[in-house]
Amino acid sequence: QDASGNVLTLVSEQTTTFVRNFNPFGQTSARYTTLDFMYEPLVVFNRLKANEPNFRLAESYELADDLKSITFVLREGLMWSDGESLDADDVIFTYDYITKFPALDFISVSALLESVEKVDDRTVTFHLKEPNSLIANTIVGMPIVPEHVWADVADPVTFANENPVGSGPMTEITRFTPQVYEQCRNPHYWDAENLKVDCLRMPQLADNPQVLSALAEGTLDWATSFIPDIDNTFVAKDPEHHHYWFTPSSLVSLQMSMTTPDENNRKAFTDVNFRRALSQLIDRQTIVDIAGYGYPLVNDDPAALGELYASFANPEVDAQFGQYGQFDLEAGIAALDAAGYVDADGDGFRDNPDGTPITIDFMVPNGWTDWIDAVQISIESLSEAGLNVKMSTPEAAVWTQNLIDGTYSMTLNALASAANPYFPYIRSFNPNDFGKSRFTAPHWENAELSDLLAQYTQTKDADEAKALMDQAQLIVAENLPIVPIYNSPAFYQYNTSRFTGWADAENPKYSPVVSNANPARLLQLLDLDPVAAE
Amino acid sequence: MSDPILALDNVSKVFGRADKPVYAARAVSFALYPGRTLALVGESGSGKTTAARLIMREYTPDEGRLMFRGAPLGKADSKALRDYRSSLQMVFQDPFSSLNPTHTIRYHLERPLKLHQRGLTAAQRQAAIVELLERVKLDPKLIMPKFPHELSGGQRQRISIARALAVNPQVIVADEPTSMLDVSVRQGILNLLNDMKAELKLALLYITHDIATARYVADDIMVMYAGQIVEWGAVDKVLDDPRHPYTRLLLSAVPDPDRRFDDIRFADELGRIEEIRQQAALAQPEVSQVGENHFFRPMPA
Amino acid sequence: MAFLLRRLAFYLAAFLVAATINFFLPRLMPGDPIQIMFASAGSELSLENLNALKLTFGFIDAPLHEQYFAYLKSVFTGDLGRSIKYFPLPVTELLGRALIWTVGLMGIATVISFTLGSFLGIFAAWRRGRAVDSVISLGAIFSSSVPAVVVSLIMLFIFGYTLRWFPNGYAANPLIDPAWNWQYISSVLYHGTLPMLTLVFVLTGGFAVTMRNNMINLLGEDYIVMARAKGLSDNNVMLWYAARNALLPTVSSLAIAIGTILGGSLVTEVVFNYPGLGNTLYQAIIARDYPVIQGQLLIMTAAMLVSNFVVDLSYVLLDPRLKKA
Amino acid sequence: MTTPVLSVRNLNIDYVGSEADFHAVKNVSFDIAPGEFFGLAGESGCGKSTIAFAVSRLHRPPALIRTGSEILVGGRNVLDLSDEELRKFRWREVAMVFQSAMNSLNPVLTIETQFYDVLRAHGPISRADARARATELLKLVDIAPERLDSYPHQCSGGMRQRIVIAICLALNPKLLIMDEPTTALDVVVQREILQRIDVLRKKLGFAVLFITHDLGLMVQVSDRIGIMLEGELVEVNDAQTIYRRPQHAYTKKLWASMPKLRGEQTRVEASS
Amino acid sequence: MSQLLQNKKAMTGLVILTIILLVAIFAPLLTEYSPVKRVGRPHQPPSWDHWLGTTRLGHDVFARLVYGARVSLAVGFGAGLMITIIGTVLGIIAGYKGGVVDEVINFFTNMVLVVPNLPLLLVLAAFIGQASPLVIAIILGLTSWAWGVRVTRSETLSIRQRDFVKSAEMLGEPSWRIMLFEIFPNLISIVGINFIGSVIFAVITEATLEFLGLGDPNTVSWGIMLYNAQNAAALSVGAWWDLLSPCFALAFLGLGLALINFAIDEIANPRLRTGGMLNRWTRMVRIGEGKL
Ligand SMILES: Nc1ncnc2c1ncn2[C@@H]1O[C@H](COP(=O)(O)OP(=O)(O)OP(=O)(O)O)[C@@H](O)[C@H]1O
Ligand SMILES: Nc1ncnc2c1ncn2[C@@H]1O[C@H](COP(=O)(O)OP(=O)(O)OP(=O)(O)O)[C@@H](O)[C@H]1O
Ligand SMILES: [Mg+2]
Ligand SMILES: [Mg+2]
Repeated sequence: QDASGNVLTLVSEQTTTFVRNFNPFGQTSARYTTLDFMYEPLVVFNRLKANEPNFRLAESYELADDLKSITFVLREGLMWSDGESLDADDVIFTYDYITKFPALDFISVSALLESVEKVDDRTVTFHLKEPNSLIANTIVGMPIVPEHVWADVADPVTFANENPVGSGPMTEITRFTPQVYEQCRNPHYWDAENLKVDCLRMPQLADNPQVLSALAEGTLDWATSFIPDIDNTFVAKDPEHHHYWFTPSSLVSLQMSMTTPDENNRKAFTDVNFRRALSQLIDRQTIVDIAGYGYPLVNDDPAALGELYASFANPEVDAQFGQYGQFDLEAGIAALDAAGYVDADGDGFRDNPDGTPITIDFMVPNGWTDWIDAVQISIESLSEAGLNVKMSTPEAAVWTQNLIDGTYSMTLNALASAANPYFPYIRSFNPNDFGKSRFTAPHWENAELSDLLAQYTQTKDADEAKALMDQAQLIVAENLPIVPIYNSPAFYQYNTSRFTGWADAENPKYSPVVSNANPARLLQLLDLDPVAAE
Repeated sequence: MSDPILALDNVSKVFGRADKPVYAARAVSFALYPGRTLALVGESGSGKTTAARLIMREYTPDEGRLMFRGAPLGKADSKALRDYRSSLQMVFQDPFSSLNPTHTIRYHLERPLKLHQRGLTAAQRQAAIVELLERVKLDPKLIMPKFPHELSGGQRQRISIARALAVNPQVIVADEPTSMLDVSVRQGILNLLNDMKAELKLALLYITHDIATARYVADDIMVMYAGQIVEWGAVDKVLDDPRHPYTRLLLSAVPDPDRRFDDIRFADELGRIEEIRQQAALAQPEVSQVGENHFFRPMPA
Repeated sequence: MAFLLRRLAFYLAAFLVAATINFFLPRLMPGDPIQIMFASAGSELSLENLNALKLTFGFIDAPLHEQYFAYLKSVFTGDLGRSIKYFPLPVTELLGRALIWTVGLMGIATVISFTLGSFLGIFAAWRRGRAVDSVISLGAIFSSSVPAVVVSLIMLFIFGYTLRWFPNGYAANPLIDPAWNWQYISSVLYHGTLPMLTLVFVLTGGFAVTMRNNMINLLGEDYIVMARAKGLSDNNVMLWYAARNALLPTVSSLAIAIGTILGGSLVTEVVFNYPGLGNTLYQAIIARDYPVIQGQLLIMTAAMLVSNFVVDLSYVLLDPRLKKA
Repeated sequence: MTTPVLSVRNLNIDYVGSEADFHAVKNVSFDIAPGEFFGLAGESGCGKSTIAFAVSRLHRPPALIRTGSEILVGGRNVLDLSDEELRKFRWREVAMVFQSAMNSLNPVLTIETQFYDVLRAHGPISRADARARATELLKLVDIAPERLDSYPHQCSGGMRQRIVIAICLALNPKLLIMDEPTTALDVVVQREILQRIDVLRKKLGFAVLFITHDLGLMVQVSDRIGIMLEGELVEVNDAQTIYRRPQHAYTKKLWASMPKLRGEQTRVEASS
Repeated sequence: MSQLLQNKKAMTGLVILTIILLVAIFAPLLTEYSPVKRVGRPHQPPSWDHWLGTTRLGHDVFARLVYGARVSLAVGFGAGLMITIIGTVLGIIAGYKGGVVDEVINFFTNMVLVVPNLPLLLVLAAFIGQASPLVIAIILGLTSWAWGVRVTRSETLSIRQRDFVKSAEMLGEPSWRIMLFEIFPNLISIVGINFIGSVIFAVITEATLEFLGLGDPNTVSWGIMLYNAQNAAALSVGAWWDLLSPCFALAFLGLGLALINFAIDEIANPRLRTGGMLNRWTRMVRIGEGKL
């Protein structure tokens, strides 16, 4: 360990070269240790504990009863890493700033806001356009930047922010080369007493195999990477210190376009019996085992929530519709027969009950190999059941466009995990988003569901919310607009030889994944303790 | 003498850039008569091939014109041109490159017949090929199916001649047709050309640097130097009484077994090679007549 | 001189055409390049957000010819735009970083394999028909027939994974700061060994075959025979007379081979994760980092042109016959 | 009688083929006396060059000089020389002008270097001395010393031919082999060069083995002539005898097929 | 052709090629497995049931290998043919016609020669997306003809100087006939070398593009096998059979083709020939029948 203190070596992004860019608004271009570690969120919600808030820069927040405003109170005595004080003005400045430069608003939050109001030096109130019970989740996603630095930046979109002034625990860049950079303690960090790590070191590693070899050699303390056959290739190298823990993350589901241009396919896709039979023909376990190396978690919840949102689950769903989430080749075939999907023209493939042919193009982006494998495995059983399904692998961009437009036939689609099942539902089934987002790819709408979801954001009452969500789940499960397959894992590998305090399966205190989509990584960093030098 | 079938009238051809022109042909005039052989001799680079190419219309003259059957050959008139082309054939120097190695002898002789005597039936063509081969003294049966590489140089050259004859030409240009052949075979080819000329009333232009063979086949001779014809006339007259210093130089340089090196030592001309060359390279527009059918261009004193 | 000027003019024209192709390529492809570019960047941006970003990346909604001239102007002023993936790094700088590695890897590999191949070829030709010749010829055929990707994978398997003699990737140990010290240089050499060996293996055969054939053709030349008749030693004739002259056509084949070398180094870099131009291009293609792809093609073309010109130059230097012409 | 400079005895040379061999030279024996101009004539492919190559042992596979052949130069059997001896022997004793002398200069080296090469290969010599010697040699063939800095392509064919001859004389060889040295040149240049050789020969005293298929020329320049036919030496005699009273049928035929420049012109029939 | 059969290198090459060809044709007879069905557990090592083991997905490697030969051969020969035809036609036209036609063709040829080929292909394939073998073959054909034009053109230039072309012109043969019947037959060996060389190039390039992930994953081909194996980190997890099988198949095919190419070169250029006579010669020298 360095004379300067202990150093934690981590990999949160894979790249062939490092570019000095710590612009927290630059989603694709900033270094992945910018958010959370440099720019601390107001609050970190712990998804693993039903969204329990961990207050960071804010010491509290309060949602108005009419759900049309939310007020955050900052901690006392907060300072930027250059010693300037951090107060409500900086928050106000940040939100004005992203309104002025819409390109900065990478979470599209300003669209939800009516105005941002300074109550006092530590208090800020956000006025919303619509009542929204979940707004806190969104607002904390936007980093707060220091006014005294950013006010002078002429073009914040291209600004590289090479010498960041931040609020988080690690703000000082002590070394930067295209191959490695180091980020050390913020001298003015408010929570310094909880911070035992002195520096973060980010070596440049280009791909999974390289991360694997660094992990296997024991040079990395913290990583998030897909590693094939992890028990053999990583853990076995040093079983005492090499560990991993995969938590369920984004949902991967099979989707069909209800508006697909081929009218014959459309007939089948809009028939719930067809969708249910199809769901029964998907061998989820095999897909998980083979395409996913056993890492993902099967999602056989017809309401598409699964393990990730287990605390929200409505037991009725499983009782009524559970069988439609289970792989059962015979049952699937029988269901197709029963619904009249038989081979009418004798070409060896099943046709619509009216005799028109079904020819499905199963689209998956080129290069997404685990998905390609999953599709190939799915096609095997679908073909066995007599359906005419072929895979195509267009460019990701083309695929995205097709999903947005609903012009594809069948595909796999992923939906990021969120704090609340409201988010997957609203993202997938909000008719206002049709043609705008690939998450609405099924182009399936249900007025009753929309209504329930709208009510959901406008109630503060927990029981009422639960009732609404239970009802929503039943509707989704009954109609099966998307066919869940699995939740992909969030990869997390760690090494206990230099630091302890890691979250793991025994102590699932929060999600410890170090990727930049997980603010809870900040909590993990603060929990780490260096192993005393011998 | 009858009318010339083909004549070059003051034809010039210049190569190279303007600041460094190479006169490949300089005011060249001569005529070819049916049944007569004209030999064109000169050292390498003197413009002999250029003259042949001008006749073949591979080069267009920079100056002067080509006369065919007494009329100048224009550009536009394609009928006359086609007529001209089909009455003219060439026998090349290199028997190895003048036949396509990938075709049989039969093919080589069949093509001109197909192109120029369209009316023939297959049987008639066959007969014509046999006749051609017999004419050049080759055994048709044996030769027809062979490929060029299976033949000797002399045989190939005969095929070239047969192919030229297949078109029924009136003029044949032979550019050093025997220089690549062995001594013992040369004679046969020369005799053949002579016979053809006599039998078919061909006008023959025989290009060579070997004055002895020129003497053997030709009726008339022209000596060329630096693109210019420096002396011309009936072959015996020119060779017996050469007037132009370059002609003399050429003659004295020709190997002659009757004269040992020791005997002739440096003949006059050989002692003055460079001088003669330099002078002969200059333009000499004047023509001096020595006797009937013997002319030369006197060099400036 | 005129010869070189003519070549120079050609290269300039070629560069212009390449730049033009480069400009139109993405615009001729199905789909809006900007759309594709940002869609694959993978963000979940709103349309407003996207439009704002487009402008900052300099996508002007001007008529095509204006776009074209703006593009040409920026190309000739050395401005290739900024990378999307590595924003805001200028493409030139990104490529500059990669260029060093590729030039090093390819340059040294080319020099080694050219020298080695030429020597083997000379030797084989000189001892034509003997055992050495057969061994060299067969080896050369084999080496030139195996795809670079196969060789790199097999190398990686044997030396990287099975014997563990060499690292599986990267140009140097990332934990060592780049500096002119032995530690760093040895790390660079150590990491460069496998890709280098791969390239040398792939390239040597071709050079050996070319050289052997040229030599054999040359050995029949009269001046070679005369050199022997003059009583020069065999080595002298072989190297000073034959090889030097056989080198000429080999050098010109080198000009054409540069394209192949570039291709070979591309795959090798990808397999060994070597941070050179090839790998950068590959990564850029995967990420649809348009400015980088365009800049990359242009730089590679320029590199080809420059090396062709260098070959032309050396040709002129080696062959006195061209000096005046 | 003085010992011959070159004495070829029972020379047999094969070109080894993959199945059968081609006997290119069959049992050839002849002598060349010092200072003699010996002509070797015959049609293309009869084996003339093969013999010439054998004398300096310049053959490469698949040529094979059969055991039992002897090539004696100055009494030593060339075929028994070791590699190093052979290297020293070449050019010092036998120099050679090749069939296409135009191409026997290395196109990428200056004329001077090509002189220097040979001088250095046969003994230590400084560059300056080599240059002086080269200048001297070029004078023999009437070429200006400035030419030393030229490249071959900058000289005309005849000039190159003369330069080669000058290089041949660099070591005062006893024998100069000329393999059709003038076929590519026109008659005037050819004559010029041969006369020069003749003069030099008389001045320096080397013997010449002159190979050509131009019989007229051959008779003019040679003291003695050998006629070859398909690998065999069918007739050897002094030039005038061969010309006026040929013995062998083939020789007679050769003469018959030669058109004459002077005198009566008769039609001769020759085989094809 | 008969010369080709006498040449040892050519024979070896032809045998290799024939083996691969037969394997490709009779693929269904050689393996009971489908190349696109899971028939085993992931990454089973070679065994009696699976001669070359299984892939990450549980496909039989051997089955994929034999079926994959079809694609490699088809793309190789298809693209090779296309490259050769374009190269030969343009080369002959440029070389024979000369003048402006030549200038234009020559300019574009040199142009294409200086644009780095593989990167260009990579970009093209990426833009096109999901490049099926057919698409790959077509873009290869359209972008890789330059070398062929260059050699064909220069050879045509020298053949055009030969007198038989002149005499054909003098006989009044139309120029298409001269190009087709007089010049082309003399280019056969050049065209042959160009063809085989292009086939090698196409096979290698197809595999490379697919390996880099620009191919169509539905395809069963050696390049896709490489790609899948690489993606499955076959080397890290020790499944060498997954990666090395297509590697060796490609090397084998490349070797076969290169041998043929080399042999054509030897036959076209007699100086390069070594053959039996040199062996005999060496033997004869050794037993003292003669020397140099
Ligand atoms: N196409 C051309 N371009 C430039 N110069 C040419 C061309 N053709 C011929 N010349 C020049 O014109 C002169 C005459 O050449 P030509 O070929 O007619 O000579 P020749 O008498 O036939 O010579 P040879 O006996 O060697 O065949 C030469 O100096 C030659 O270099
Ligand atoms: N490398 C070789 N392999 C096989 N045969 C050869 C080889 N070199 C020459 N020959 C043959 O040997 C014979 C004699 O060749 P050589 O070169 O000695 O003839 P030459 O009398 O010098 O003919 P030319 O007058 O054409 O030079 C020829 O028939 C030739 O075909
Ligand atoms: Mg000529
Ligand atoms: Mg010879």
